[in-house]
Amino acid sequence: MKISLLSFGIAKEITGTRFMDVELPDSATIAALRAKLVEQFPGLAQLAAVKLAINGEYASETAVLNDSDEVALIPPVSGG
Amino acid sequence: MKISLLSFGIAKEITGTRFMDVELPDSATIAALRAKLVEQFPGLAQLAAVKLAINGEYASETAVLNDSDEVALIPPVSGG
Amino acid sequence: MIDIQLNETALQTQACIEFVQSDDAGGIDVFIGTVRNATKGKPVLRLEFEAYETMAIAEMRKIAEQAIDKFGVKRIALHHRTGLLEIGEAAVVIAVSAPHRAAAFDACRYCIDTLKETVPIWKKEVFEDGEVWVAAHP
Amino acid sequence: MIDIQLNETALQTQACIEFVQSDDAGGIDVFIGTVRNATKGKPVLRLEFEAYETMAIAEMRKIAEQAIDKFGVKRIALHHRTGLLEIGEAAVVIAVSAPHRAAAFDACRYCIDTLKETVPIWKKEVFEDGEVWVAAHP
Repeated sequence: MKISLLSFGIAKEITGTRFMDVELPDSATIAALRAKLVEQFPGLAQLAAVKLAINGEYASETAVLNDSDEVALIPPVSGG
Repeated sequence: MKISLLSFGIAKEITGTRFMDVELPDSATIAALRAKLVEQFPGLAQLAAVKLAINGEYASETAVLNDSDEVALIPPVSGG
Repeated sequence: MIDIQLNETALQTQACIEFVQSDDAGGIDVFIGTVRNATKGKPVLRLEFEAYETMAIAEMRKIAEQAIDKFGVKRIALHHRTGLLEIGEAAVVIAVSAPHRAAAFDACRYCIDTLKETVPIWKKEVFEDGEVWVAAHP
Repeated sequence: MIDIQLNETALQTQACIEFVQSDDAGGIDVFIGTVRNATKGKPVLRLEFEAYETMAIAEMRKIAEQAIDKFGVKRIALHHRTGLLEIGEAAVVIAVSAPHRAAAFDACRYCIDTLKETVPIWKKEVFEDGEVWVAAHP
């Protein structure tokens, strides 16, 4: 299956793009996606806690992904 | 000696006037003035705590008055 | 820097904000106290504020100076209205700026809490069937 | 009532205040977060805010709903800026009205504190000699 990955802020600088597609085995978890991304973009491991969101909601590590989900890489927020 | 007495809010309604002169013995204290006023205007005793100020500063009961002082009767404040 | 005003005309919130704004302030907190349309469920038609003007201004300045000392804030504007106010009008506007927001919030709250205890200003509520000086009687 | 906005143009503090004003509100608290000219003593030239827009708006709305539940306030306006900001410009404006002031202060502070923890918006500080995404690295 394929998910859409959005990257913001410092994460966008590390992945090099705001939008990318990522191929994953069916029923992959957020933890599996995170591991794959850190392997591909080691700079992500240097950041303070990076969260992931599925379709606009913060997701736990055990959350299961579905085809076409919009997943966002959310480095430490700093609005306000 | 003579002091000027200012009354505000409910106190003004009780004394009936914003400005009045009050004759006092030399070296009278705030406590003495208060006793005199309560005798003259018993309604003052019905109010929640009434403070007095001398020349624009809150005064203690033992503060000594001087001729020509401006004394204010300050019923419970309710600004803001 | 401190700006204290007692005004018979409508308070200018924007002017208070502009007074405290500065390039080294990261947070501004503003409190606006407005005239409510009811007290304990009873409709209020309008309010009247009376002030012992010279002392009120002096006490407001003391509060602002204390807030600057206590909380390390930079600028405070403290404007209070006098005279007749209609429902919805601002009775008081307090704006505080600080490098960081916690100090701005704490100082602004200190100012309004202390103002309500020490500044010689009196509020009369006008109801359909009479008038009451607020807090006058125990 | 809640008004959430994410704007690329200057925030309108007065519009936020007018949104929350109502005849049964006695207190309005407003927080304005502005761009400071320095971070840890180092001059900042300007700021840039990037947002995950749909989620940022949803999270801001959640915060406002929580504040209404927790503190019993009536109306909240929460506007955040995106894009390039010059020194002194407002990055965020939060206005809260309540029958009594304590709730307005508490709710406003809850909103800004929570916004800084949960809303997906990122701030990049631009210095003379480079740029830094705030809080990105431990």
